Formats: sequence, C-alpha cells, structure tokens
Amino acid sequence: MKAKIHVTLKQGILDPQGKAIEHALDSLGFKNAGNVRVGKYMEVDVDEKDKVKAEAEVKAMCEKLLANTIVEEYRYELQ
Amino acid sequence: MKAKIHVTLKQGILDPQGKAIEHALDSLGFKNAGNVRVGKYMEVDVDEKDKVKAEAEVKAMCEKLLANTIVEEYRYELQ
Amino acid sequence: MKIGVVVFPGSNCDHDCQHIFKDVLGQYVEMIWHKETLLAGLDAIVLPGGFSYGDYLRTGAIARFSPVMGAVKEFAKGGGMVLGICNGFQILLEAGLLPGAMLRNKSLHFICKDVSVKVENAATAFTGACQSGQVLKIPIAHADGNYYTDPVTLAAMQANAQIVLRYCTPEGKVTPEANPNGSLDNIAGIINAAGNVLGMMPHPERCAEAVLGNDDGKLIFLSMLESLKRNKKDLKMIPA
Amino acid sequence: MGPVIQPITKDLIAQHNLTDDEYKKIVGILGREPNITELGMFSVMWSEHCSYKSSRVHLKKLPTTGPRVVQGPGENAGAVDIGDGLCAVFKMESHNHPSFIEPYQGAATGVGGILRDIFTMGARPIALLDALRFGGLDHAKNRHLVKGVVAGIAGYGNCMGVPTVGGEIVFNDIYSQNPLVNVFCLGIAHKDKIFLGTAAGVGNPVIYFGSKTGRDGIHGATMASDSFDDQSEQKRPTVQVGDPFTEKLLLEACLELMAGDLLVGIQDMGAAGLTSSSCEMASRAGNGIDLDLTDVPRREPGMTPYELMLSESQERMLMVAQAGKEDECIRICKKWDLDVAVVGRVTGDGILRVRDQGKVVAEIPAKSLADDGPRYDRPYSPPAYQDMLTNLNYDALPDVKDANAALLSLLESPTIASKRCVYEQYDHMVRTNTMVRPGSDAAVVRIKGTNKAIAMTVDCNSRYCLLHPYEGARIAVAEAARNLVCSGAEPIGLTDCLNFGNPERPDIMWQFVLAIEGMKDACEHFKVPIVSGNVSFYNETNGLSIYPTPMLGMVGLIDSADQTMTQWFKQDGDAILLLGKTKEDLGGSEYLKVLHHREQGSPPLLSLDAEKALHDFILNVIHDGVVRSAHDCSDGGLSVALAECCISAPDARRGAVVRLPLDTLRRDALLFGESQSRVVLSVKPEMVDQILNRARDSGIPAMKIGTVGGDRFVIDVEKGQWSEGCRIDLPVDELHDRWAYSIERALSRT
Ligand SMILES: Nc1ncnc2c1ncn2[C@@H]1O[C@H](COP(=O)(O)OP(=O)(O)O)[C@@H](O)[C@H]1O
Ligand SMILES: [Mg+2]
Repeated sequence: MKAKIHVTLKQGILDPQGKAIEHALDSLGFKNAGNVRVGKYMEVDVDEKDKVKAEAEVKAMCEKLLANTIVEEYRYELQ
Repeated sequence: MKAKIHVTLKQGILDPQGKAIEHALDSLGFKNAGNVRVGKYMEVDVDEKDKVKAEAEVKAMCEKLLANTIVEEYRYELQ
Repeated sequence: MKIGVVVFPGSNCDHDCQHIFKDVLGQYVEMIWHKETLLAGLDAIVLPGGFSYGDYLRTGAIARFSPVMGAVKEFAKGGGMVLGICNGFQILLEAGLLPGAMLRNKSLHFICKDVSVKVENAATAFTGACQSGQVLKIPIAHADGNYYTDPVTLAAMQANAQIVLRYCTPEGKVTPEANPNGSLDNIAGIINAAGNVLGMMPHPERCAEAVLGNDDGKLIFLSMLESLKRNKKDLKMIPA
Repeated sequence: MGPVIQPITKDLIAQHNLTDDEYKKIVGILGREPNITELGMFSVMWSEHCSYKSSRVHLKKLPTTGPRVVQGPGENAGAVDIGDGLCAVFKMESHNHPSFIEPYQGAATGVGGILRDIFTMGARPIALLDALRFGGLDHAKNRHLVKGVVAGIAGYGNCMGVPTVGGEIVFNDIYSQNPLVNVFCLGIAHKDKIFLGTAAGVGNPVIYFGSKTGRDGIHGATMASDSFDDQSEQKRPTVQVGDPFTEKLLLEACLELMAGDLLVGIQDMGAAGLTSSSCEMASRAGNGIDLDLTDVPRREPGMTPYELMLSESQERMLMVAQAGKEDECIRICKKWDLDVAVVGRVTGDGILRVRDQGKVVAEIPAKSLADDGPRYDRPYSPPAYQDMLTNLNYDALPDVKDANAALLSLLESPTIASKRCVYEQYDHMVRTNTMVRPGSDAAVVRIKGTNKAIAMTVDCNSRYCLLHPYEGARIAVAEAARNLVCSGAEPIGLTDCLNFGNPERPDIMWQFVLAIEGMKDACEHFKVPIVSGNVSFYNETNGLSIYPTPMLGMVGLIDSADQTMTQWFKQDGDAILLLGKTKEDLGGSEYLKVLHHREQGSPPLLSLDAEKALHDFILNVIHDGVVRSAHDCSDGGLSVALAECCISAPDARRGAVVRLPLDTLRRDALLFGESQSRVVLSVKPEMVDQILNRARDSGIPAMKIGTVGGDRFVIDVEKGQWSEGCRIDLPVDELHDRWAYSIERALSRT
C-alpha cells in the first residue's frame, strides 16, 4: 500500500515560508493569491496488506518521526 | 477558491531527504516502510470565482515560482 | 573598475564582496539595492552569497524576480561580466542565466569548511590568473549545493569546457570522496556558453587575504580585473 | 476595565505563578485589584526570568566597572572600549526550557533573541558562540535534542550572516531532562553611537516594528521560571517559531535607523514582549508610555489585550523616535519590508497606560512593573550530600595500567572529542573576519579598519561547580582567561549565563551564592569586569537539578592581529614546554568519570596569583613572537592537551615524543589530572633556554618535556618515588580518528 502523508503547521503557528511565498506571489502580480501555507508531503510504500495494520503503522511513523507534533499536525490516506 | 498544490522531485532525481527518512524509519523498526519520497505541499487561497481562470492562475504560479521544473513536477487541485 | 554588488533582502555576503573589491583590490564598488532597475556604468556585477528571501521556497527562487534581475539579464546579454557566488549562483540558475538546478546537499546538512577545487578551464575571464589544473583551497558554506542538470546539457557543457571548477582532493584528483555535497560530476562552478557569467558555490571572497590564512580566492578576482582591463583596452582600440 | 471582566481568583493568581504576598503588593501598588491584563503583565515582569528576584541581591556583588567599561549590566547588553573609537558589545542568553520542548525552534529563537540584544545597542553582530549541555549520546532522546539544537542554531545564525565561531559542548546525564542552550553574541559599535532602551522626551512617538504579533509564547517568561514536570507537555502550544529572514531585515533596518539622527531609544521585544519593552524603556527614563494596541500589527484576528501585551512573537522591536521623525522611521522600516506602526507616545506621568479600541485596558506605574518587583534573599545552606561528594579515597582507586587505552577512551569521550561535526554546520566564516576558526582554545576575529582582533571563549566546568561551587566558579573564570591568553589576547570583559536549579531550595541557593563569590574573587583578581549576563533558574525536572553551571563568555583584545596564536603544533623539531605545576589533582576530573565512573572528589585548587603570573608571562612571550603554539590544559589533563596539540590542526597532524618525570605523583594524576594554571607551548629549539630563563625569573614552573615530530604520539613516564613508570605510544592517526569522529559516530545511531 502507498501512504500519502501531509504534514502542516498547526493553526496559529508562524509560517515564515508561507509568508515569503505570499509576498513573492503578490509582487509577481498574482493579486488574487493569499493566505499561503506551506507543509510537507510524503509518500511511503507500506508493505502490509491489512489496511487496519497499515494504518496503525503509518500513524506511528507520523507520531514518531514524520511530524513534529509540537508544531505540526498530519493527515494521511492509504491506497 | 483554495488551491492545494503538490510539488515533488521528478522521477529519477535522487531524493536525499526521502532516503534519510527511509533509513530512519528502518532503524526505528518500521521494516515495512520503503520507497519514501518527500515533496512540498502548499495551500493558496485564490480570490477568483471562475474555475477556469483560477486554474490558469494556479498553473502560472507553479510554472513561474512554486516549482522548478528542471527538477520538480507539480500537480494541483482546486476547491 | 566599477563593480556592482547586488543586495537582495537576505544577502549576507554583500559586505564581504564589497570589502574584497574595495579595500583589498582598490576598485570602486557600488552597492545595488534589489529594487533598482537601471544599471549604468558598471564593469562587472556580483551576486553575493546569503539567504535571499530566507531561501524559504527554494534557494534563489524568489530573488530571481527582484526588479534588479531584469537589468542583470540585460547586462549579461550585452556581454557584461556577472559573478554569482553561492546564493548568487543559485539565483543565476533560477533566473536561467546558467543551466541546471540546485538540490539539497546529500548529507542534508549545511556544510561550512575548506574544500579543494580544480581549475578545469583557466581560459575564462574568471580564471585567467590561474594555471590549468591548479588546485585552489576555498571554503564552502551552503545547504543546497548539490548541482543537477540533465545529461544532454551536461554533455554540452563538458564539450564547451563550461565546467570551470570541480571539487577534488588536495592533490587534484576528482573523486567521489572529494565531493562535499553530491554535486553532479563534482561540479563546483560553471560558466555560460558566452563566457561572461560564472556561478560558483565556494566563496573566494572568504580566502582572499593573507590575514585570514589563505588567499587562493584572490585569483578569481584578479582574473576578473585583468580581463576587464584587457577588454577596456580592446574597446579603446576600436576606432571611433 | 477590560472588555471581558474576569474575576481575579486565587486559582488565577496561582496560575500566574504569583504568591499571595506578591499579589498583595500588586494591589498595594495599584490601590485596587488588577484586571486580567494587568495581572498578566505583573506576572511576566515579576517572574524570576524578568525580575531576577532571587538573584539580584547577589548579582550586585559582581565587579562591573573598569576603565574600559562603556556600558555595564542593566541594558540590553554590555559594552567595553577596544580603542579606535569602537567598543565590543556582548551578552549571553539562555534558551534552555524552550529548547527542551522543541529543540530546533527553541535554539533558533534563542539565537534570534541574543542577536537582537546586540543590535538594539547599535552594534553590528560579528560573532556568535554556543555553550551547550546535553545528556549522554547513548539515549535516543538526547541525540534528537543535540541534532535539533545544532540545526536550530545553524538555521538561524547562518541565515543571519553572523558567524558562529566557537562554543562548548559537555555531555552528562544530569542534563538529560534539562539540556542547556546558552548563546553568546558580540557586536561592534562606535563608542559614541551606542543606543539605549530609554523612553526619554515626553511626547515622543513610540513605534512598533518587525513581525506581526501572534499568540506565540504567551507566558514564555513564566515558563522559564518554572520547573519541569510531567505536565509540561501542556505548555507546548506556546512554542515560538523563528523567522531569521525577517530578523535579518530587522537588523539592517535598525542599523539604518541608527545611522540617521532619528531615535531616542530602542529595545527589542524579548521575554514578556510588548510589556517588558515598554515598561522598561519608560522606567529607565522615569517616564510613562501611553500605548494604543489598536494599531499593533497582528497575525490573527481576535487577539485580546492580554494576549497582545504578553505575546512573545519573535523579531519585533519598539523604538522611541524623536518627535517629527516618525515618517522617516516608517519609510526605512517599509524599505526593509517590515510591519511598522506608531503605537503610542511618551508621557510624563510615569504610567504605562494601555488602550485598546479607545478603552483603557491597563494602567500601571511603569517603574513598579519594571523595577519594583519582589526581591528575595533566599535562605541558603550546603546540602547534606556535599561531603559525600567531595570525600574520595584515592587509595581505593587503582592507578592507571594501560595508559594507551585510557588516553583513547578520554579522546573519544564526547565531552573531549572534536566538535567538528557540529561547527561544520555553522557558517563560521561569513563576514570574512574569522582568523581562528572553531577548534582552538578561543575563536579570533579581526576588526576591519583596525589592526586589532577580538578573541572569545565560553567556558564552565560544571562538575567542579557541583563539587565546590566557589572553586568551580573561580576556575571557570581562570580557564576562560587562560584560553584567551593562549590565543594571544588580553582578557577585557566578561558576560555570564548562570544556569541553576530551583532557587527556593537552600542547597541550590547555596551553590548560587558560592558561585557568585567565586566569580567575584577571580574577576577582581584578573581585573576583568562583568558587563552583562543572564540568570536561568529552575533547571530542574521532577526534583532533579542540573549541576550548577555558571557559564562564562569572556572577551579578549589582541592589539595587533599578527600576534594571534593557535593551539596546534606547527613544525617538526620544535621543542615542547610545559608551564605550571602538576599536582595530585584527580578530583572531579574527566578521567575519573570516564575510567572510574565517579564524579567525586575536590576540584583542583587554584592559586589566583599563580594563574595571573602565568597569563602575564604567556602574553609576553606570544607578543615577543617566540612561541609557535600555546594550549591550556583542561579536561583530560596534560596528555589530552598534548594529544590535541598533535591532532587538532585543520590540515596537518604531527607526532610528538615526550618524557615526563613522575616524582611523587600517581601515574594517572600526572597524565590525566587536571591541575590548573598549566599551558603547553611549542617553540623553536633555539628559543628554549631563553623562555625557560624568563619563566624562572617570573617564578613560573617550566620545563622542556619533548619534541614535535614523527607519526607517533609517545609519552614516556619515568619511574617515580613510589610508582613504576609507564608509556603511551600510539600512531597519531589513531588518536585522531578516535577523537575526530566520535560524536559523529554516536549521533549517526538512530
Ligand atoms: N557547540 C560548539 N560550537 C562551535 N564550536 C565549538 C562548539 N563546541 C566546541 N567548539 C569548539 O571546539 C574547540 C574545543 O572546545 P573545548 O574543548 O570546549 O575547548 P576548551 O577546553 O579549550 O575551552 C573550541 O575551539 C570550541 O570553540
Ligand atoms: Mg582550552
């Protein structure tokens, strides 16, 4: 199975990257663009047929390594 | 509208971050995990009701700024 | 000579480049704010190192849209000499003035240390004062210096002798162990086909004074000045 | 008064870490009950972190004056005169608690904070040093902390373009739950263009600039004044994220603002944000400030006055401009893409008055907030366990048999091993001033436009401080000075960062009081004033305190940059000299810890007179140009110092052949004991007699102990009165490999 994982900053946490990109888009003339948030996207192959088990594994990976749960939150899909 | 944009390294381009995470997952005991790819995930609010126009704008943002198409590819959804 | 040093928001080697040209080499230096769009009377332009716009999206990605970059492109198109160091190199890549792209260092870490680089082409305007094959000790300081380009472009650059500097051992051997960041073909510096735009990851301005224990980098700047002088002479010889 | 009338309950008072007496004092000052905003403001300003309530009575004892002192403690940073119309502005800060919660951002924002302290004074920062303490690398959590902290320091400092030129890292399990992240910064300013945090001139505008205000770090200051327990997790959402790019813009904007004749005073918003910057500036000038929150730039809608006043969002500043110069100030801030707004005026009534949407939401005498916080002379007494720590029966410890193995273990011990894999992640060369990079006794940067150079070091042996806080603190001062002297620099000023446990415990307070006494005596003896500093208490988790760690950052001046010295051997055939006397000093040594697993005994006895004489002598011979290398003996003693002389050069390694008389010493005391006031020199062979004679004339024990050269490291210990001799004989490459890659190897475990 393939896990698609999104890790984003929690609400309220400063996102300097997003701010810089927003600024750049604006000065490039994309006046309609706003509220940019930047996060990470990861794909991981999980060699596990059982969806429930695979899900538990992915969740553990996120908690332990892939996301810094102090400032980030994560979500994932399994396919 | 909200654009959800994924920027990932092109196939065939070495992804040292992905490799490092793969290695870390392995030594944390996630033996089922493999083939990790890391990319960027961005959310941008686009103040444009017309879906076609919005799409053209997002595509232009990606081409011009958000992705470096020499090494990266992008995809986006509009909601 | 009159050298322009561009200041992007987040540039942090701008003063260092100014210092070398002005205080060490006695040239006239103009600091160019990134919002300027007219560049007049300059003999060469330097894009210095640093973290333009924090390098928050990709290195150099936002800086290349700074207003000044249009003028820099014009300047380069007209044959003007442009040197990009570290972040300056990254900006040149993003701006398309040089081919290829930068990826994260293989180690994923920022690396600051002396490396050896081999002068593969000593016939450029930036390396004329070096011997062909000469090994220079120059520090690097970057997190994204892992150069990449497609095989076709690489072959063309090789055929054109556009690969000017390559990471090597102190003895001059170009080996994988001597490659600090995973750069393709050990590339440390490349020049455009016309020969007037050079990008390099190592910082020659950090080793151009004996008081800092190493002045290998001075050769790059001396080369530039020599070739500028030569060009000026050529210009004068053209009948009015 | 405030928009939401929230009754001030006992619970609320306790949640704000205020005691009943402190609360009564607040009511007394106001002549009424505070509202919630005011309670919050008092709680942060009267926290240990901001008010120094437990330390102030003792800090007063430290020597802070001297002919070079331009600015002593009390401002954002201290400043000492370095001639040529310039002064060095420096300070050290801790960011221990935030770094434990989120190592990357905690360390990064720590760097951001200390940088602001320096550039608010009108100084361009030119060097950073980091002093770190972690638990052992065999625990995954500690490795995670090390990696995160180092990456955070690199991430912020590198982007700012300020080189991190040195530091210190010590590993000890006592720091597992309380790592220390102390960052030192030095900048250069024109002596007559130093800016202070003062709100002088009634009617002058108060201008906010930098980043927007968000809900970050609300109550960071009270968190830094609180011990950790298992509930600390709940404090997590208060983590602040650093934005070094904005700080770089802030730095350039500040220096541009200061170059014009625009400002009256300026202060960064550090701990306690808008509250501390406004009330401290007002109080220093004996004025008040009328602050209107309506125009404060904000990141999120719906922020309350409480949140706005207490937010610790990073990269923000407050300036008081000359009336009429607002527009020029705003123009410069906008040029640098910063948020900026006039948010108030200086008033003559001494009151910090805060308004929001037209309503007054807080009204407090500025001086009461900033300076009239509680002061405690807390009880102190030595802990019951102190004797157990110092009493050590050396007869029960077998002397070293395999000296080769012992040396290799020491070189490999992470506290002694090379920190290269750390400092290679720091840009230590940007600004092109770095003459001596990390890896020698002190870092040296030249001062452009002069002949001068500045040397800097951070030091503290906290095990010594545990075993004997007074001796430990004296040794910390002596060692810092010795490191500077070995680099060719005359010590001229000091900053400190005093990391201790819970001051409400008499044993911790005892450590603190004795450490201050020790620092005082040593500083007075060496005539080095302390011009700035920081106290970090409550470094304690579940009742377990860190070792007392009075970290010192010392600054030295090299009048002529070509007199700069490094620690490594330069030339085969040079003679190796040892200055200073080796005694039976095993107590508290790294050797006892690594080889015998004991952190016990009495630390070495330091004679301040002998130490000072040594400093004067070393400086003399370095300045006369007769020395090729100089290295002080510290952790691991003489053999480690000699080994470092052989293997620490950035390019070439060299061997050495050394012969040592044992006399009445134990072998391990001779090889690995940590007697103070010792330095290893290498000199041209023909200079040996001259130097030994000069040493004799100065009353400094000195002898030739060997010769540089070859590819082996050999120490022959001759038979002594009571013991057999022994021999260290190892390939230099093996020493190097053990030492150079130890930390990298340890960190690469996952
Ligand atoms: N965290 C660090 N960051 C930068 N440099 C460091 C760090 N830790 C140690 N160093 C450098 O490594 C060298 C050795 O450090 P240390 O053993 O503490 O020296 P000393 O005992 O002489 O004070 C010094 O040059 C020091 O600056
Ligand atoms: Mg030392």
